[in-house]
Amino acid sequence: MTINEIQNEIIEEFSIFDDWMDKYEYIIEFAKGLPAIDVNKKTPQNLINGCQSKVWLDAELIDGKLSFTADSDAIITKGVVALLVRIFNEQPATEILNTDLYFIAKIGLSQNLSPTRANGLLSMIKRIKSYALAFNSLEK
Amino acid sequence: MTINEIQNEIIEEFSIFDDWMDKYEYIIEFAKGLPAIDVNKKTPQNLINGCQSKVWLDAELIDGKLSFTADSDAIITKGVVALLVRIFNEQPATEILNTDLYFIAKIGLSQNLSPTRANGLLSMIKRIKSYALAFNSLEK
Amino acid sequence: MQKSIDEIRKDFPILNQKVYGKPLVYLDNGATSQKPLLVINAEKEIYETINSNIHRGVHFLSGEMTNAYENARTTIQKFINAKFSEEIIFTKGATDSINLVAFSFGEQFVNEGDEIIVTEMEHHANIVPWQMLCQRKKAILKVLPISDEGELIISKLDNLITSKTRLLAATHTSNVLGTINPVKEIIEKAHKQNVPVLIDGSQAILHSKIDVIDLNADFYVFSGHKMYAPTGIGILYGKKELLEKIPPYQGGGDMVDNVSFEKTTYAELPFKFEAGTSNFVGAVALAKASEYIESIGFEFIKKQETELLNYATEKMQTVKGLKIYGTSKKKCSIISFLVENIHAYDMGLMLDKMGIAVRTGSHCAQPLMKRFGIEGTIRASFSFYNTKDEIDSLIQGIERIRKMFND
Amino acid sequence: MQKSIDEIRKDFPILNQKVYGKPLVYLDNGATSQKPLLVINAEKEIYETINSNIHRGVHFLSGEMTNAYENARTTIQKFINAKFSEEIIFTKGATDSINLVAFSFGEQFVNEGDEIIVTEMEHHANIVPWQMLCQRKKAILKVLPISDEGELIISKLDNLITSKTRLLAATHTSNVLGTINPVKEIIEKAHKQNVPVLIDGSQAILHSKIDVIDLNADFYVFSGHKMYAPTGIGILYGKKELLEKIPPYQGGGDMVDNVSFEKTTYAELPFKFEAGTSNFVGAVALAKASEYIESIGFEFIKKQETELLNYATEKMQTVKGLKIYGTSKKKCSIISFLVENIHAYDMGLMLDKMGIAVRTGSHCAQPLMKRFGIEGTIRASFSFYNTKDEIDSLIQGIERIRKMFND
Ligand SMILES: Cc1ncc(COP(=O)(O)O)c(C=O)c1O
Ligand SMILES: Cc1ncc(COP(=O)(O)O)c(C=O)c1O
Repeated sequence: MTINEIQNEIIEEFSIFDDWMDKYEYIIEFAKGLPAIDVNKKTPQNLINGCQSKVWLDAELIDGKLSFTADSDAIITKGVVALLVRIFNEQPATEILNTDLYFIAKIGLSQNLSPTRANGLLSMIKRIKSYALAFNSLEK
Repeated sequence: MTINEIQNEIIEEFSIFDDWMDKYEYIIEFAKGLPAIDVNKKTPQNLINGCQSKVWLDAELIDGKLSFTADSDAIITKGVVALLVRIFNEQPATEILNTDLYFIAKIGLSQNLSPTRANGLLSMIKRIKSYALAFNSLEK
Repeated sequence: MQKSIDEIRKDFPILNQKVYGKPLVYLDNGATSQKPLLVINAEKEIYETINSNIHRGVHFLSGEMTNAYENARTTIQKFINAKFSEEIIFTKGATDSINLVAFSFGEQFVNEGDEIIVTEMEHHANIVPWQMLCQRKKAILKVLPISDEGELIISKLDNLITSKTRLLAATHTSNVLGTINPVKEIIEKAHKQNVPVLIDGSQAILHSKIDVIDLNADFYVFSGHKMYAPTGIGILYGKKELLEKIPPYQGGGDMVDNVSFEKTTYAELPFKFEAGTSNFVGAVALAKASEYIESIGFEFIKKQETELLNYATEKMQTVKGLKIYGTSKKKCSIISFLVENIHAYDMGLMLDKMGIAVRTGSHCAQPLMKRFGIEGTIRASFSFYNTKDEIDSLIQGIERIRKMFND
Repeated sequence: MQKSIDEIRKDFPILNQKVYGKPLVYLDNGATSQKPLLVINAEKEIYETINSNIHRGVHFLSGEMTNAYENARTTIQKFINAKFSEEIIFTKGATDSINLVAFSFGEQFVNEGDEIIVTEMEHHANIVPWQMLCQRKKAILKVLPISDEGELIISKLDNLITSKTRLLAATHTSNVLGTINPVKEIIEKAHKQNVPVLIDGSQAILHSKIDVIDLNADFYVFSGHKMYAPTGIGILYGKKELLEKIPPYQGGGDMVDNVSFEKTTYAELPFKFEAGTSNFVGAVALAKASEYIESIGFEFIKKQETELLNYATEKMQTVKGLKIYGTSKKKCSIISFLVENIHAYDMGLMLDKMGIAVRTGSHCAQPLMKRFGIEGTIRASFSFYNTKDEIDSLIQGIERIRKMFND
């Protein structure tokens, strides 16, 4: 599936909830399904700054596509990063770089995760894109 | 006349004006009548700080009574200090120290001369009282 | 006559709203308080009637505004029972006040090898300025530790203070633990060894009457925005003889006497420390806030807030796996807690969606978090305008989330 | 559609009042501007709807307030055409901004024997912080002189700048003379010798569009209260690469990354320079003020203010014995003057009683007064909301007083 197809899928999944607690239950489900990051990859380098919770994110290049693993000590953050992993996993680097993440606003996360100054969600996306950029230039 | 008699006199004189410009004309008249301070007395010590205009004030003890001379480069300030000199001249030091200067509020000066931070009028009164205090302790 | 809570809540229009369709339960008062109409309207009225730059003006509006500003100073003087009005310096806030002292006191009195003491429970605002000073002057920062209950271990103070100690900086009330420190006793001990004391009153000023003469504090600082006043204004109280001894902090208009390129002399107190155009509207609003507080009355405030604190503490103790951080007997209406297996951030986000505003994280007190071996807490902080119903909502919210996680 | 002056004046409720029974003629805009309802009500509305401490909060109000605050930063970024939003630092005002740079830039780049250049027409706010820095670092303050017309003698700059020069601080527009300095040219000259430049835009920001990229200024500072915003808020613009190089100014919450008693690391720009609870409500109101200015339009403002300046200058020249200080061809709507045999203070007091608010004295520019051999001036400063009728009142007032004194 393309990035946008996955985004649309997520939007649809969330559309059935009109209560935030249900959304969170759903996000927590995602968290539980997130492929565990290798313990050795929980390094300071892989730690994303600026969240109230800790987020580790690692990426590998497998067959020309990026494969992400991640973890967080907070379950909602973990669910959110799981959503990102679901979207970006195994996508070509160039696609990742050019993505507009409209699903965030659509499912209401932009408003709800932006309060913290150094926006956790934003930092995660930045990190993913910087991986994509790095691999992209490697390929050339 | 006692200090309060002079204050009452001033209040009465000013009571005929309902226009501020007339009051100022009158204050300027006072300024012109102020006994000139000796040029040698225009010293930094006799300069009162904190006015936008410069005020010099000197005092001498003559027959157990204080005699003030003063000057200012601004005519309204000079008029105001002239009013003070009129009130305090030749009064016993103890009287000066215990005076409540109600005429200021009555003729509207408190409101109109207070804007500057280091209130010129206040500084003048302080200086006069400190002279009185000094001479008072001298006498003992 | 004493206003009822319902009447009081009407003074704070922001409280009567819904977020996510749920009634707002504002329990983040430790971060910033809400403002009564009296304060909000005071600012508006000034801008519509007398706004004008102060001190040097010769015109009517400037005079009115100057009087309002200087009267605000006197109001605050009385509010904290300072001896002289010129001991009240208007600043941007508590942080600004502490930085002022760290710089000016530091320039005058702190040299290489000297020591500054802070406590383990300080807000970053009462740590970092001293660290920066110590770095600049090659001085040493020493730390008074706390007990597991979250109380200062005062007995260690005598050993901590040496002949090299130049200043002790301590908070009156912890913004995390709620602990009310015995600052009078601390000050007495420090003074015995000639060490001046700065008290951070940010979390104390709104809960009970502060009397700086009785405390005998050398410096006392707080922010307006935490005591029902607007943002951008705060207070530095300093003893006159100390403020006179230390050099100015910022340079600019209003703080000078005479300026020439060769030699500049500085104005008297309090102006020496108020460079530039002061936040004069904020200052007047701050004075209004103090009047509002006094109209409610500290007796009522104390009674109401203690009731809320006790009620919430009791209820929380019934929640399985909930641990309260800060169990001193002397506390203000702040409770920090964690629930087993639940990250503070998760709890905060979810409570928010139920309309309940709490703060989560390290509360600008990372060394304190380290002391307890945690990353952060959830903090509920109550004002006299909060109600037991709101605490019930909080407890229900916590329970619901706990079940979501632990079932 | 362009608002008429009558309509504009309705935006400023304070203008429509009487003092001493006379209609208020407010010509003290250089000291502080009045505020449009849009700005006044913005503050009120925030306090009634979203007020909450910013950045670290996880709840709804905190999110809304944070967004409003950070959007304000972006608004100001666009207002002065800065490249990055993190180049916009919210401060207390221009004085605070200059002190920040004097300290932080000074700590990093100024050492014994180094030189700082200011001009002879600076406000004390752009002199004293540099003097204090020079005193602390044993550096030397040098002064770029001005001509009798009140223009900087740019030709002397090349000789003034040496290999020891670390920074040049100059005002964009003189608060006394009204002179608009050729800052772009000055910056270019300074940059040729690798000297960074701080521009004091306090009196420029409200009169015409500022483009910091076009000017190529390294630092640009101004106060909110002079540009139709509330007191207690101001801006420091700094080039990112410079701001990154200099250490923080104040320590406290929000400006740190990691705090421990052993080692503290600082946050990224812009937070590194915003210690403590920012005046977030003031910041939003400042952004609103900038939007108000743009809704009126700099083209209209310039046209209106130039007309007032020219009209007043012309009329004043007909008053016997009146001398204008500052006769540059490039001026903003500020006129300083004296009338033969009349002390500025007397003139100010008397104009006041006719309802006319002007400023008198040295205008926080004592060295400039000395340059002209005077103690002070009377200053009338016009905003786009002033009218020719008001200038007529001023001239009539001056004439009346002149006659009182000189007949
Ligand atoms: C040219 C200039 N610079 C700096 C300042 C200082 O501004 P503030 O007092 O708002 O900090 C002023 C204000 O009078 C000014 O006119
Ligand atoms: C105990 C304590 N000290 C200092 C501060 C800093 O106050 P401000 O951010 O208003 O300067 C706070 C505010 O969080 C606090 O709680």
